[in-house]
Amino acid sequence: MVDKSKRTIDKKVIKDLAILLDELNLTEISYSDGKFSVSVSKGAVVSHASQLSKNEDENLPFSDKEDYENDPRVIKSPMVGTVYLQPEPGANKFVNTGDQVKQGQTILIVEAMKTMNPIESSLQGKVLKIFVDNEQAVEFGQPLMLIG
Amino acid sequence: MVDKSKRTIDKKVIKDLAILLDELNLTEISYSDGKFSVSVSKGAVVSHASQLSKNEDENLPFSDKEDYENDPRVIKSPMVGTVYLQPEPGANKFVNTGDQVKQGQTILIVEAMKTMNPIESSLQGKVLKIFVDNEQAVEFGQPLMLIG
Amino acid sequence: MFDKVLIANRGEIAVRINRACQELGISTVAVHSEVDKDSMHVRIADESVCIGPNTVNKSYLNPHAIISACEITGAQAVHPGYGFLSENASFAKMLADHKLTFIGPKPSHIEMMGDKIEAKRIMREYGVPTVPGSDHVINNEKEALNIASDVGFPVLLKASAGGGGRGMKVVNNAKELTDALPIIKQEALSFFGSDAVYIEKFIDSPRHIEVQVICDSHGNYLHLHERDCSIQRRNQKVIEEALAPNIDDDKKQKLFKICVDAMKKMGYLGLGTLEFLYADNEFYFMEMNTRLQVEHPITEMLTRIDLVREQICVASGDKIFTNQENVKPLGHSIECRINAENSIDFKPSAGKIEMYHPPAGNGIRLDTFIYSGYKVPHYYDNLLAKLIVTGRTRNHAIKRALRSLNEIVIDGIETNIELHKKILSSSEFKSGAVAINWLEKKINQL
Amino acid sequence: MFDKVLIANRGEIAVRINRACQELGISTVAVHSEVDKDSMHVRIADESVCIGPNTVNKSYLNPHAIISACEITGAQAVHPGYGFLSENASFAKMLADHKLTFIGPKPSHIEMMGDKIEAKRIMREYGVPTVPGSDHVINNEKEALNIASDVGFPVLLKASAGGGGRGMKVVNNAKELTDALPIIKQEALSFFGSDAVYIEKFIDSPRHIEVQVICDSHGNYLHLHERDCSIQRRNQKVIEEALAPNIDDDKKQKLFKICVDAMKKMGYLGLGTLEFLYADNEFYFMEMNTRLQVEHPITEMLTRIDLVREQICVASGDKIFTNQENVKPLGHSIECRINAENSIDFKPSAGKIEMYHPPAGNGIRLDTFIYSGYKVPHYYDNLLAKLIVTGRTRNHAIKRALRSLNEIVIDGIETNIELHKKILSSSEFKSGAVAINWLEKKINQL
Repeated sequence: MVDKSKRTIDKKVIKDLAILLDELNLTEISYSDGKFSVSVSKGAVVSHASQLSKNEDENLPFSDKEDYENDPRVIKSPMVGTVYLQPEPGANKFVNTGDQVKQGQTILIVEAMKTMNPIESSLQGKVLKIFVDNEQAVEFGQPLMLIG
Repeated sequence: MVDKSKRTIDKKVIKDLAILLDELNLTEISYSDGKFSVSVSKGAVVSHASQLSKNEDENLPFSDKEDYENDPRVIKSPMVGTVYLQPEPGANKFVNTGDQVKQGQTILIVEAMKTMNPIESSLQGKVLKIFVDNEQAVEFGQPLMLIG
Repeated sequence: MFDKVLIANRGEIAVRINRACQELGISTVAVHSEVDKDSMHVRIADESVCIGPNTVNKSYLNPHAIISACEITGAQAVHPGYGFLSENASFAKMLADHKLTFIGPKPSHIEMMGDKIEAKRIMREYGVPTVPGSDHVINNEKEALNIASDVGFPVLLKASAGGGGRGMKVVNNAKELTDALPIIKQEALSFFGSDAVYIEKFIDSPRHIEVQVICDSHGNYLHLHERDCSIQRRNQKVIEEALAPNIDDDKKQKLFKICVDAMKKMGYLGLGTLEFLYADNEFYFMEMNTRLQVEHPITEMLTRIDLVREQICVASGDKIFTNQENVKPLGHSIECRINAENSIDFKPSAGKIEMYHPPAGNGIRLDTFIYSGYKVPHYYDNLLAKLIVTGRTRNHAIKRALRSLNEIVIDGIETNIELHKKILSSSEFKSGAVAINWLEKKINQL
Repeated sequence: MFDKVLIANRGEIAVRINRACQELGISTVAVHSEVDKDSMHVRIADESVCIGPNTVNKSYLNPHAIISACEITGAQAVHPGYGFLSENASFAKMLADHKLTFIGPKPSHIEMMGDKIEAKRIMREYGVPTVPGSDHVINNEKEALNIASDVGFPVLLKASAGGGGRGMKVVNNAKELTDALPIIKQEALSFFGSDAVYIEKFIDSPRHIEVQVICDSHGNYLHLHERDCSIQRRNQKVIEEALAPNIDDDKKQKLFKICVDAMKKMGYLGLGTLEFLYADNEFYFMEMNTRLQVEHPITEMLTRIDLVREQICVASGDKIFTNQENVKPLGHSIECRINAENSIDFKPSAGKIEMYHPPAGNGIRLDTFIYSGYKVPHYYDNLLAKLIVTGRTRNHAIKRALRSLNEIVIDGIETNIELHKKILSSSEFKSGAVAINWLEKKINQL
């Protein structure tokens, strides 16, 4: 039993470290905590390939993309455009952090080509985080809100 | 028993780590948990670089070069040229396989630029192997004989 | 000149356009689907916008997403590259409605040349030689027989809405025509939803010769000589070369004059290519591509004119920097399209490129978007790289291409490099002037 | 034409020569030291021979080993590249004695131009402008003063056997000359084993302009215009360009004529470069390089003549394929020498190249021998790659060079790419016509 549990790889730990590796631009992290130890490193090719890039994530309009990219609690933008958090200038926001939202409730507007596209929540729950600011440009697939 | 179980390779663990390696684009993962430890790494570039070559060792005039390259019992050619195993056409060979040779004894001639260069054995012992044929072209550093 | 241009494409051509912009001091916006976020065209651009999921209809073919990307980045113009929205007149109009410049011709010209029967009709009006035949849909058997006997058998019966080799039949005499007409009409109706057919003289084993033109808004209409694109497989160009071997120069010069005159009459703007069939010392207009072409680099190499740079310049209102007298092609240039496909069965091959090492040296250009470690997605077309070589003579260019194909390393996926070596080594290709059906006929004997 | 050529060099130039041979249908023999067995020049050659250990004296500088390698492989000719044995007259003679062709000029011309005082004397005789001064070793103070007052102060006192900036002094008047003469003679004796000194007029802040010539054995003597190689550090060229900016064309044409006439009088054969100092609208002959030069590609790009191909052709007895009227340089070309050294302190950097990705696209050429995974040995010089760009104008070429330097990836070792970016971005370089001491003066302010 003990042996078996020991050999189960804790993938989340490694993934977290790998994300950290990227975020901090490191090439190696070793982590040990009593009996448990893990080390991740990233070698030449990949990181260099990324040097081909001059405009990687740092240019994207939000910085915590990676963390929420695959999170099912995230509502993503279905189109490229400009975000409006309230129905019209001066009005109240559609939703605020901490609000409870229902499925189908409009949470913001994405304007694309002079057309206002109301974005509805596909989830029910509390607004845990709003990733975008009013009038911010968003790309396709960019996280808008975290509902949990 | 415990020892033995430790030495059993858990292929699944390694496979999982290898998949993780690819997924996270890492080049190395070391993982240890108490008594158990495993490390996987990946080194793409070098092996492919060798595919740039069209004329690697297969073109060299002998095929077992690698085996004797670093063997201290090997006499290597000190120059580029043509090997003569006998002093003149029709004469006996300087040495034959199985012969005993002394240090300083001429074992063959390398002709370079119309000059006959007698090659002396730097070793004492029995001729175990002659790597070259009469009138064969040799490069600098190419194994000529194995003396043991 | 524009400050910022959005490049509405991907792959090698997006990289190519990005480079031209950088050299003009223009900042660039790359657009990409989700899978393309690590693609080279995104990496080398100044900014990038994800415009949709991996299917092309929802990203690279989505005008709304592209125009929105212009709006949020402040791009003033869009370069459509080739394929995708490059010959979409309504997209060009939409851009104009949004006060954005389409780097290409006027929407009306895209539209006009997009209708193949109409394009032929207009070109004939402008004095461009076209394939003899009906310049409209034929109404009945009698009309068909009249036209066929006018142009002379064999003739080609073609579904007006057809394409890809379907809805087409060669008929050799009146009897065959009478028999085939109802069948082709029926086929056309069931395949393309329209039973409209027309008739063209059948040209046996022609070559594909095309003329590059460039026009500005100051009354300058230039031709940049011709290309020979006869090495094709399934109507896809495989190898192109310039200039075309074994064609009488007088004949070419006359054709160039006709093309330039037609452009003048149209008031054309930007880059364009007039495609011709060439057989028995005659040219027959097929269609006009109102965009940058894949094979543009061979013309660049010979004329030393940067076509993409000039395309952007004329779109921004500049004059062409040179004149016809100073366009002097020198040497011979060949392009090999290196595709991600098996050299024998042509099965596409997506996946990770483990190692990429390009050929180099004098007279070599390799336009690509791949790099060691790049994963070629399976969503898009299989063009990986274009090897362009230039030599003093055609023979020198062929040898240079062969030594380059021996140098190139693309590991991890399959490519058609071996096919290129076979073609370039074949005595028939070396002798020049093979027809468009040559490769398919000979592919198994190479 | 030769069937088989041995390339007696390594690195990028051996790769360059190998490609030219392949394109001529000549098989190639690479020679290499032990450490170079995986080097690109070995990998792309048809055959290879290990000729010695890693020290150059015992391998690449060993004529016996190279001639033996010819004998065992049956090579008929040797291309020496640049450096190593390329200007060694006795090697050229040895080859002739063995009935092997030296791809280069006659041994007598190598010898003549190898003696710098003698070269100047002969060139002056042929009507080539040289730096005024003594054309022989000076015997005493009186003679020195006479010569100095003839040419006018300031003058340069130079050890005849000197080099690398040592045994040289600028003197501004007779007093300084009298004082310096015994000191320089003493220095010359202790450094170079000879107290022979000579006098030259001191040219302040000149530019380095050189003229490329090519000559065949059929009485054809051509110049291929000039190059400007003024961007130097420690007498090493860093950036070269063609044509030279801001020099009166008439002045150049006159110089070309003088150079061609001198070659005709010499009966020169093959490629050669006449190096001049240029100051105050005057050219002064410095020396002649009787070999292929590192920076030859910029001339190739502008003239579209493959210099290495032609060099091999004329060595084999062929005529030059073109004539002077048809040599028409077009555009502007720049070469950046990419070295394995730190951009700031210039410490050399050998080691493994983890990732190599070259720049590409229109007007780009990258001559190199490196690849992802290659280990750069510390035994040889630090030239990794030559980036050659060609643009329509000088400004376009500079922008193209900058975008290429941004694209290139060489990881694992240090390079001087950042230095190149700084130079190309500096307003003084952009305005053109900087002097040979400019880079060293400004290097810390760039």
